[in-house]
Amino acid sequence: MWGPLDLPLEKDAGGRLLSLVMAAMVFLAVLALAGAFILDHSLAGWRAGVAGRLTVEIAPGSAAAAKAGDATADADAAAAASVKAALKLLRAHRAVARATPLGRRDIETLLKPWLGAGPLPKDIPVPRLISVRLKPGASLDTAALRKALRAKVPDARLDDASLWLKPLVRFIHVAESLSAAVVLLIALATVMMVVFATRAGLAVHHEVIELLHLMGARDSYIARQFALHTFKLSAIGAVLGIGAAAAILWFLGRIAALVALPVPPAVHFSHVGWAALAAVPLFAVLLAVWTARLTVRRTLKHMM
Amino acid sequence: MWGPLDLPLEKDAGGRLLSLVMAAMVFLAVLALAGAFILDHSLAGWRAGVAGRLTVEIAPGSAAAAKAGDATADADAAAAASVKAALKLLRAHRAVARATPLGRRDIETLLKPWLGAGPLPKDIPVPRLISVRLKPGASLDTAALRKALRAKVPDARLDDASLWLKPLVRFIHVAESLSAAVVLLIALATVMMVVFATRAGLAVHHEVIELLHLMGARDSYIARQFALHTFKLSAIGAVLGIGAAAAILWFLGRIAALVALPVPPAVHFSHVGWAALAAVPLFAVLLAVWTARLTVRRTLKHMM
Amino acid sequence: MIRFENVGLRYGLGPEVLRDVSFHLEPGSFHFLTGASGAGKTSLLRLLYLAHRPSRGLITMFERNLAEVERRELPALRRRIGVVFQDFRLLDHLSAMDNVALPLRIAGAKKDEIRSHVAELLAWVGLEDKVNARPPTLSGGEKQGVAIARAVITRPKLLLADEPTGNVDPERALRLMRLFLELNKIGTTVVVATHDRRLIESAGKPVWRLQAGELKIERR
Amino acid sequence: MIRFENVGLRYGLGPEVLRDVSFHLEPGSFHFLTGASGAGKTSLLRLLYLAHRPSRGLITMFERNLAEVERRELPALRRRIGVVFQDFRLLDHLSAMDNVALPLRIAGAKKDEIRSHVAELLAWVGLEDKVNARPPTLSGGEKQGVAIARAVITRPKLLLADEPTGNVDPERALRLMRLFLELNKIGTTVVVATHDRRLIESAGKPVWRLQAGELKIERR
Ligand SMILES: Nc1ncnc2c1ncn2[C@@H]1O[C@H](COP(=O)(O)OP(=O)(O)OP(=O)(O)O)[C@@H](O)[C@H]1O
Ligand SMILES: Nc1ncnc2c1ncn2[C@@H]1O[C@H](COP(=O)(O)OP(=O)(O)OP(=O)(O)O)[C@@H](O)[C@H]1O
Ligand SMILES: [Mg+2]
Ligand SMILES: [Mg+2]
Repeated sequence: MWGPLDLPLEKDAGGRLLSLVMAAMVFLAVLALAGAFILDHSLAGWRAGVAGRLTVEIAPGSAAAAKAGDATADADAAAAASVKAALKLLRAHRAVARATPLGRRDIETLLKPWLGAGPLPKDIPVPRLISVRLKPGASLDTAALRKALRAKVPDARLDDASLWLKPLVRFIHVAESLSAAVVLLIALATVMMVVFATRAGLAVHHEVIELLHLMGARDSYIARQFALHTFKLSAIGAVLGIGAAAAILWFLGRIAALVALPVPPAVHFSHVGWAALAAVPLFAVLLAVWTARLTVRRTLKHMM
Repeated sequence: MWGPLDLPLEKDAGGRLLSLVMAAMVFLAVLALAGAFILDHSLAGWRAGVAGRLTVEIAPGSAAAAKAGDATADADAAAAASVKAALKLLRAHRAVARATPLGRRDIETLLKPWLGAGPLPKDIPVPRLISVRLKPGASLDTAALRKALRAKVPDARLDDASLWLKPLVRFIHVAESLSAAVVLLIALATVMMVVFATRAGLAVHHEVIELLHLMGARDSYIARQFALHTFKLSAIGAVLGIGAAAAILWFLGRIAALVALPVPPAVHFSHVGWAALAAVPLFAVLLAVWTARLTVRRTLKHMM
Repeated sequence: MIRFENVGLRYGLGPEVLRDVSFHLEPGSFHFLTGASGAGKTSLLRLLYLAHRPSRGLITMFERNLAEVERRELPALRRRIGVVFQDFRLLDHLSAMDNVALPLRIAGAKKDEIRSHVAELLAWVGLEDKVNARPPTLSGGEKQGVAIARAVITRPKLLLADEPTGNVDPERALRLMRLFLELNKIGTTVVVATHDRRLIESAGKPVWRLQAGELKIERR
Repeated sequence: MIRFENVGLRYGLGPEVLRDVSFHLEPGSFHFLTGASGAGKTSLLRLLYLAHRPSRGLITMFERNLAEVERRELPALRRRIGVVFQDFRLLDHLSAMDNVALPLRIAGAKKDEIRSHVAELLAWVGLEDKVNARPPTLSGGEKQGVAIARAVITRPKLLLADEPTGNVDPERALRLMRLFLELNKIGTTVVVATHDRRLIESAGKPVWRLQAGELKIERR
């Protein structure tokens, strides 16, 4: 079966080109998929870091200080009361797992870039912060909580960290849809390409095909020759393509590490991810062979 | 000249494939180039925004406050003195065009996210900031300036905004080199592809070529046929490729606008940029035709 | 075995190449088909080897009305027919051996069976030392020999030969003619289209003459 | 015009197909070349139309020692030679007209000149109504006619015809023979390789016989 085909397809000008294009297709599809996985992975990381966390900030001085005149001790006391009230409300909420006030030290650390190094003078009022951790899996109506908090503790400001992730999430979803679209487009292009190549092959070898028919060959016999040929060419291309993609992924990972950018590490896919990437060339070859077969059978139907 | 060729190249299986691959090549090359231009453009924008600007920060309270005990008025005065000293030093520097102290209002705006809304109470010490603008084109030894500043005004901290651009610049340069490499690789792949296709064409039509030779055709006659054929196919591909690239660039611009990401606007190239992009398909076609011609002549040399 | 009734054939919108052709081909018969260049000999054979359907008229073959034969039934019918094409139609990328073996491979015969069988036949047509040569390296007469071997390798019920001796020397022509006669003796129905009068005279078989698309039956 | 001295030819590492062939072909002469299938007729013609270089021996052609002719000089020499190939070698994608016009186009002739000239010649070989037909739609004899027309369209100094009448009826064969004789009368040197004894007898020209690669000059 692996000897010379009855159809002289091996000589066709399209052969190496088909392999080349197949290689490019597999290469692009693998990169698009890998890109989607990397984004997804990064997103999951960011989400895990941010999800289930809220921060409540009690502004220093503002309302409380206005009430209490210029005695900083009074302001301090008012802020402490506000924190207590907020803590009570938060801890009673069914979605909250823990609510911890941050100490002055923590807050100073956070403020340092703004207020300079060295310990802050005691009398400088700083905002009080409460770190809130939600119960895993609990869904929280942030707006409702914010309202409740405002009602009890007017100084409090609820800061939902996952909010600033939103545009990023939106972007990542768009990018993922794009990469899915790219993979689909590539599959489509592969089909078109194989159809072109097969039709051209059928046209070029019209006479030999007629001859085989006249000698009693069935359509399946001829289709098998095209399928076998397409298999060889596209398998070569697929191997080249995945090889190149692997090389590039490795290289990009090195580059990212080299320039010390916050690019997520390229090669941290799950087993499923790896399997999906490895399936790309297999799927591409199958698709090509199946397309070739179908194209031949469809075209031959119209011959005598 | 545009009638049927003497060599039946039009029927070859490779024809449409060559166009397709050419389209893909031009598409990728244009995108890679456009990407490089976009990055370059963005970088230039960021640089323009940041270059030639420095900020000097005088920490509130710290050294000055420690000296003056707890009287905030003293601290204020000390800070004002520091600002004055720093301004004097800066204005005397030959690379500095302007040095402007920011008012309390400006600084409050900057601090608002940290210290809550509403006017700050008078007695809260905030850092003083001096915005420095360098003379255009002047080169500044930041380290020397920092040292001089420290010597005169120990509270002052020189903040060189262009510093945090550095890793970004590095990344962008890497990305630009990558895209240049991609364009080069594509040119190479195009040459390889055309060589493949032409060699295959020569092999497939070996007999016709021998016949033409026997009838007295010179190599140039045969090479012209291949060149013409390659021109047709690659021109079709190049037009398709640049069309697709234009569509994608437009689409990406739309997407970026839609998700309101800080992605730089895609389609703001200079005239030179546009010309470079338009030159890609022309160059690709010329490269293909030239390669085909050369390949034919080289191969035919070995025939009788 | 084969019956033509008022058969006409035209290619596309051109004139009728065959007109009102009617004959009955009995099993085991041997006929020559002759006529000027362009008279329609090859066209008539084309109808016989099922490469074309007639534009009009009725063809009955192997007890089947061809108009009623479906596409998927054609391979079975075609496998009973051996054809020597006027232009040989050998596959240039296969050896003489593989070319001759092709009909057997298509019919699904076993490999070793094929080999010995083919080698034997190639020796018969005088090509024992060209078994592994590819057609482009064969002389005109040698190609014709391979084409003939390929046509008879399956021992077809019906053998159609189109100018099978146009490129061989007279001695070899007579030898190939003997091959056809032998096959005819063991039951193969044979039709040979040729211009070669000497060949026709040597065999003493009935001759059909085509004249501008019309069939004249000369001798019987 | 042409002189062979002890010329030998082998393909690749095979046996010598031509051995010690020596002859002198005078300008304006007319020779038949005959011999069994595979004797080497086509191989000898291949040397003459510069498709192959001999393995040994000396060939002088158009006053040039072929061994000294450079590659870039070959086209000029080849344009003086017309060839009818045994297997026609027509280009299937071109019309009969374009096929015949090919040598003129290659030589750079003007378009309208070509048209009238070609149409005239096609009429001469009896193909006036096949001017626009492509070879696959021509009968065997018609193809041969086109091949012959293509060989003579440039009025070559040397005309080489390999089995030029294997696919045509005897009447047309004699008509084509007349064409060759006419060309010979106006100075073309002609060599015709053929198996057709009747053709040879009809012309009464000297016959060279090839036997297993050796040339025997029969009549002169
Ligand atoms: N595919 C075709 N399309 C159109 N016309 C055709 C086709 N095949 C043959 N013809 C025409 O039909 C006529 C008969 O052709 P056919 O090949 O049957 O002749 P033939 O008797 O075999 O001649 P020869 O002895 O020269 O081979 C010719 O005029 C030919 O040009
Ligand atoms: N390209 C080739 N490579 C190898 N052997 C060849 C090649 N061409 C021809 N031969 C062999 O050389 C011998 C002579 O072939 P050639 O074609 O010259 O014979 P011929 O006299 O023309 O025969 P015919 O009358 O059958 O055409 C044959 O045995 C053939 O198989
Ligand atoms: Mg015929
Ligand atoms: Mg020969």
